[in-house]
Amino acid sequence: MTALLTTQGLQAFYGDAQALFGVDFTLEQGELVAVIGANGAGKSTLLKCLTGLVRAPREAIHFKGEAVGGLPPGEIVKRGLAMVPEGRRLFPSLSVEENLLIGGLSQRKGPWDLKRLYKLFPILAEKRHNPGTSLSGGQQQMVALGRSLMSNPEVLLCDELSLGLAPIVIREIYAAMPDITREGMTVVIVEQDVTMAQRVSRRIYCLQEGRVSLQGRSDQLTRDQISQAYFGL
Amino acid sequence: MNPHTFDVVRGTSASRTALIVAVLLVALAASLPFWGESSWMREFVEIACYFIFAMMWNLLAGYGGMVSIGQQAFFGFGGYVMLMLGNFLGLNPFVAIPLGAAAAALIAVPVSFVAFRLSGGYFAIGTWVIAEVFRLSFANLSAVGGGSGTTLTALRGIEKATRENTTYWMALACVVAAIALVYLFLRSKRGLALLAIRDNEVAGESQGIPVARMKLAVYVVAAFGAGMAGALYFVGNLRISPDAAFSVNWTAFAIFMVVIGGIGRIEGPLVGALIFWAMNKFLSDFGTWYLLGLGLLAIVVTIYFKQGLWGFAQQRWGWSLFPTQRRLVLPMPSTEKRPAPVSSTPHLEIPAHAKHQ
Amino acid sequence: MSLLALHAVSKSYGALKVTDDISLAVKKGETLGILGPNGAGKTTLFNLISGDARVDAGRVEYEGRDVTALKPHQRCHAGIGRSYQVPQPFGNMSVFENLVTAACFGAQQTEHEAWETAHEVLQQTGLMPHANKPAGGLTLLNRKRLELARALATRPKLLLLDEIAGGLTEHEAKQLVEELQRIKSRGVTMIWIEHVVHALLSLADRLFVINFGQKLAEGEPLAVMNDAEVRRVYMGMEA
Amino acid sequence: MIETVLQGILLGGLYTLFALGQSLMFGVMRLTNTAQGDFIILGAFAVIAGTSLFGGAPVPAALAVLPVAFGFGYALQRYVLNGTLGKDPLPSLVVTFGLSIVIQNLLLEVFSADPRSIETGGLNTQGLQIGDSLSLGILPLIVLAIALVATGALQWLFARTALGRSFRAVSDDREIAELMGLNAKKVYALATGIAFVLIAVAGALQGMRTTVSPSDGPLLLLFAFEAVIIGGMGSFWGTLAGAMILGITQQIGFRLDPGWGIWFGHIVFLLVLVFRPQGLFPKTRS
Amino acid sequence: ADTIKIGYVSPQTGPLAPFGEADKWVIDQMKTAFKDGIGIGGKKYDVQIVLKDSQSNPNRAGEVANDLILKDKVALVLTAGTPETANPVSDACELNEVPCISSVVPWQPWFFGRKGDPAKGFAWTYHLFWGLEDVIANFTDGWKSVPTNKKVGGLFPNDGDGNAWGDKELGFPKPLSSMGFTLVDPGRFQNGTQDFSAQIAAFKKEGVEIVTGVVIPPDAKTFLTQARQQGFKPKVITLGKALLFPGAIEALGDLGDGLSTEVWWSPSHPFTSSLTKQSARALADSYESGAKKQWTQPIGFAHALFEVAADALSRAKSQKASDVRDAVAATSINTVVGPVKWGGAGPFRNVSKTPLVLGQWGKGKKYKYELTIVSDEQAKSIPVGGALRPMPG
Ligand SMILES: Nc1ncnc2c1ncn2[C@@H]1O[C@H](COP(=O)(O)OP(=O)(O)OP(=O)(O)O)[C@@H](O)[C@H]1O
Ligand SMILES: Nc1ncnc2c1ncn2[C@@H]1O[C@H](COP(=O)(O)OP(=O)(O)OP(=O)(O)O)[C@@H](O)[C@H]1O
Ligand SMILES: [Mg+2]
Ligand SMILES: [Mg+2]
Repeated sequence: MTALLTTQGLQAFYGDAQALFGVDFTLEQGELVAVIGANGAGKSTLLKCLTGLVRAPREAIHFKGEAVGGLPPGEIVKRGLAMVPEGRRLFPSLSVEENLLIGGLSQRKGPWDLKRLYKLFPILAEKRHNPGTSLSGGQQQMVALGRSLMSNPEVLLCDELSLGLAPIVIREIYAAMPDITREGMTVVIVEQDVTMAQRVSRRIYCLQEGRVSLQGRSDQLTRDQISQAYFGL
Repeated sequence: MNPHTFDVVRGTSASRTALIVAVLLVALAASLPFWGESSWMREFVEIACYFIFAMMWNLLAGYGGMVSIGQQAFFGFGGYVMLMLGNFLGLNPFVAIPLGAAAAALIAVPVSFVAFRLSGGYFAIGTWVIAEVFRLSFANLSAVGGGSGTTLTALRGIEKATRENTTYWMALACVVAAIALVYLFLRSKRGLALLAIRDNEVAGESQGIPVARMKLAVYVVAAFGAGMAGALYFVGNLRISPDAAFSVNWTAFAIFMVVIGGIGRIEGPLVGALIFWAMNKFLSDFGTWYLLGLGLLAIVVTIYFKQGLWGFAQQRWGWSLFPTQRRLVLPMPSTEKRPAPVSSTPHLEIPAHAKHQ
Repeated sequence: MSLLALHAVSKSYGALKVTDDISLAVKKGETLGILGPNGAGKTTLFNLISGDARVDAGRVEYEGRDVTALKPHQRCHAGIGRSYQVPQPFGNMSVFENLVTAACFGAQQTEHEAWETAHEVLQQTGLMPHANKPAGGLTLLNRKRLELARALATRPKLLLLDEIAGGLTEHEAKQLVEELQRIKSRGVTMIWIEHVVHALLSLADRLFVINFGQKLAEGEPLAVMNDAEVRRVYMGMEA
Repeated sequence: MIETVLQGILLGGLYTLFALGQSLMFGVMRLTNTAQGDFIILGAFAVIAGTSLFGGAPVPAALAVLPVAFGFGYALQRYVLNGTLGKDPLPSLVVTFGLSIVIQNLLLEVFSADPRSIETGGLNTQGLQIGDSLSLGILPLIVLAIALVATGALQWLFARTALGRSFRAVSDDREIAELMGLNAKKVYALATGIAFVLIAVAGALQGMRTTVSPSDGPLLLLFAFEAVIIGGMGSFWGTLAGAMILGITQQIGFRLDPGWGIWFGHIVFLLVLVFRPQGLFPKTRS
Repeated sequence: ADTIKIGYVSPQTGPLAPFGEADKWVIDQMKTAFKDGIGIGGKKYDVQIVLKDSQSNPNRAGEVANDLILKDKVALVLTAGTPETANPVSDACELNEVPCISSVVPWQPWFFGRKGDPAKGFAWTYHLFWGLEDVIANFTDGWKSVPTNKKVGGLFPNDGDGNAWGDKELGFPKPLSSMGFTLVDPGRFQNGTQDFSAQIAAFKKEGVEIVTGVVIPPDAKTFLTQARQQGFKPKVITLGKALLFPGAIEALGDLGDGLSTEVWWSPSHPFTSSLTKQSARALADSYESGAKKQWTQPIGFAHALFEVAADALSRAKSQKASDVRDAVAATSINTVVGPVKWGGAGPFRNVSKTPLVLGQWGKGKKYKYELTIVSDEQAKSIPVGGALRPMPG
């Protein structure tokens, strides 16, 4: 079976500074892959390339057989890739429900709609008319996740879901993951917490200074291997 | 810790050469009345007014982060106060120039109270409204001729040559003073504070910078300079009217000069003023087309040369005539690259225990 | 005697009571850890202490005097230094100049003294290689370091740290704690907001837990962490 | 007194139309358009030029100008103004300020400085007699009605429609909005296109009501701006209310002394700034 | 041959541009007239005319005047078109000691607006035009011929002209009341006012039947439409400045018919150019055929300024400033706008008056609106074309 999403020798730049140095990355239909790595390793940059927020060469990224590198984010969302950005970033002047509706703009068909989301996160239904930013951090993360789900993506990219969240919230969010993957959605999570990453994912990519330093099945990698790949020793 | 392990560099070789050239130029300029033509002096006075005004606008917007379209309020106010002191109190108009500037600085204090309620683009237009209030107020003041304006009669007795030379030297002194003042100000600690505020007001305040006081100081200094330019201009022009004195064109030209030259750098208004002078001299007969071109030039420069022409040159060739930054220089920078910097940069290596956990 | 004391301070944004009648005292030399769910009002509490926000009710006392009416820069002069959760560097200035500014104005030093201070802090925080780079171009991690460095350059007696370990690897977090330990040993009083609980626990003398703008618990770290209510609200564990 | 207030409200209707475009562009792009007044005048001249094309019929000409204005605004934003957006307000200020100079001089070159107006076939002189002494102009009443409709429509568009949601989302966080599939540049261009339709309407009505000449723009900008600020940013009904307050205070000022009317309006604006810097009716986000 | 330069400043752009509209054409004509040069002090000089635009901006007017004097080194400066241009130019000339002849400003705003001292007069600047006393006489002559209640509403803006016309001592108020008119003056207003309902309300309240003033064209339009809307229908509307130009009248649409204004020059003025020997009619005709536009009043005065300049220069002892000035001061010629001669007492040392009559716009044959002279009480030599009609409707 061919991979759903691949990158080949992906390079990325911020102005003159290079952030990715030839990353090869594959994603199979329906799996949950974790990307780990130290600060500044390029995890967010990888996700941003995949969603078009950072420009990439056309041929460097293939999604369902089509070269999508460098397409504008809107085009990529339409094709079925969505991202939960680092730091939640809800739209402050939109209510919870409006935030979710914006996520549904691409109008892809699929299981996720307001009703389904409110079932997954009942608290959001309660606060649907509140401004998104008046919610607690964890609730905001739920909105951010829901907002991306609303586009019914085939691949969901989550950047540091747990950053700056209280432990209780992290649990709640990860508790929702099985619900999300159950219907065949492919998920990529970027995670600082290696233990958590290992526990929830099937495969792990470890980035280090813009290169893939380790990849493999989560249950087959040892802590030693990971630490080494992490810090480059 | 050994205090002699580093050095802080502030000047560049270009800046030192520039200083020498500048001193020579000023000396040459000061002697102009003895060998030059009176039309040159007049031209210089005019461009000096534009330049001082632009310099002050640059200080305000480029360093203070306060983009104002209302500096003509102080330009006109300085002019009117000079005129009133001359016409009503019989003061020598040359003495009245600094007084007009001081009056502009003084009125800037209450004005700031209103203007500082706004920020960003709204500050810009808000200051314009304030300038309009100045214009309308003077336009309704019949003592100074109302909307039709009036004439500075105080200079009628003074001989032509004396008048021209004095005006010229005054203008030259004002230009030199304006550059020196702004440069020294920016090189000092206060300059740092200004840059910090421009970048981030909230953080500046919490790092101990009295933000409100600094902004007020800049605003007042800029008003002083604008008032000076205005007083000087109307001594050279003799006739004042509210529409002329408080015309938004003053600020428009200042913005164009500064933006074309490069905002937030002292060289900016200098370069801008030179270009403006050249364009005005050779193209102003084209009237509408000239102004149209000026507008387009400002647009093009803003979009394609965000740093202005001097900023472009500075990036390209590293020119800087008035450096204000501080560069930290360590002796033997190669030590940083050595494999085992023992304890000086502890964050970069990983002790053994971190690998396991 | 306590260095800082909050007496029944409250703060609302619109209808939302973000800080609700909080009283709190910090002794000289002590390190107080602050915990609480997102949006509990921790950062707001810092804003009230540093003066970035004004209290609606209550009093802020520092070194025994009432500073409630003082502006942030005045409180900084008095010795309150802070870092921001979302880094707020002076982006167009170099890292070195950021620190010189903080030393000049926060610690009210002369230009030359400020150079010394800045140099010293650069070494302390490992920012030396970036000294002449514009602060706006730093990576997030280095920006966070700069937050700490800049607060240190103001020569604070009371240091307010807002989530400076967030996003650090375990190793980096460890080094950070060591650095803070050194600062602490020089007698600097600290209040530290942190979600990375284990880092916080390794330094804090006392914990203060906020929930919905109110005090939930306060006291000796282990006792607080074992508090049933704290475990339920913050850690999400049933007691 | 009643007449003064009524005339003030009618004037406010006109100011509302001047201000709505400004309010919209600021609300979506945080862009302060210092050429607002000049664009209004440009709109008026476009209708004047169009009227001669349409054989002297102003209404079809005005209607024909609307899509042109939309396209012009769209293109202007897309190809010029988008390049100036950002945290720093200076580039957009300079560019719109430059545009203002360009427009004024271009109009001067093309149409000369002669004041012109849009022929309305006598509509502009008709009045509605109320009682024996009071007569209100039909045209100002129409202007007021259009202003009310435009405000309502804009508010509805902004608060209730998907397009309005997109406007707000892009204005809040451009990057994330793009991630959700919005093309920020297009959304901005759309907002400016709509703003320019309003500007053209304002221009056409201004040209019908009075004469326009190429240098009239800046004054209109100041009125528009004052209305936006007095009303409080971010709410179109606030802008309407601000415009009404400005109209009424100017009218009162004019009656006290014609020389001080506009000055009086400015002063009220500055007082609002001092005592309620957030405006009288800031948007309470619910 | 050497060249002598004449500077000319007028508003060619900006709100006052109609005043300078004809200047380019007039100067083109002058080039032909001067093609053989002028003899000064027995020497032939080529003549070069340097035209500068004041952009309707008094500030700019002063600047370009200074340029003319200091850079171009002109021997003589001519300027015309409202106090906003002529006053700063005259001031600059006075300051730089260069002779200047100005026009198209009633003499009071020119003289008193520049803080002139009647005891001393000016040393370098000379003016030719009519005065407020003439405009008042003409307006009132016209008004007396129409039955009204003699209540006059005044629209005096806050500019050079408006302040002079509305001035309690020099302007309209005194003579009007002595002639039995009641003046209702709501106060000075800013040019560019959007709304005249305050004035209209005041006029209605006082039962005004005659409206006068000196407003800029856009304001006249605003006032007239709003007056109509608000049911205010005066019997006579006589305005200075706003109603001079056919373009402005056309812009008023139907409101243009019946409006009256002062006439300083027209094709039917019985004068001839000393320079080209054209009659006023011939001058206007050649403008209409040359510029493809309806004639306007400034044509005659722009032409006359050059007549005076040519005459004075040819009489000057040398091209030195003081000699030229002396020649200007000694001028006595008949121009296409009437006789010009300086040297009276008080301000008239520097002011030479030209005749003024009253005109009224009506539907025309060749153009949409044409101007007819309706009162020549003040200058009997100028033929009348009809009587002042009350406003239609
Ligand atoms: N907007 C930007 N401009 C310039 N450089 C950037 C920008 N964003 C990231 N970088 C640089 O690109 C590199 C990779 O950054 P990235 O954000 O992808 O790392 P990350 O692995 O997500 O780190 P973190 O754990 O801190 O989120 C870093 O060196 C960073 O400094
Ligand atoms: N300036 C402000 N205006 C309106 N609401 C505010 C403001 N600042 C903070 N808030 C609100 O106050 C509440 C508390 O915010 P605060 O930043 O203090 O939380 P916190 O405890 O620091 O959370 P976190 O752990 O996520 O940083 C939040 O609901 C926030 O939205
Ligand atoms: Mg990241
Ligand atoms: Mg916080």
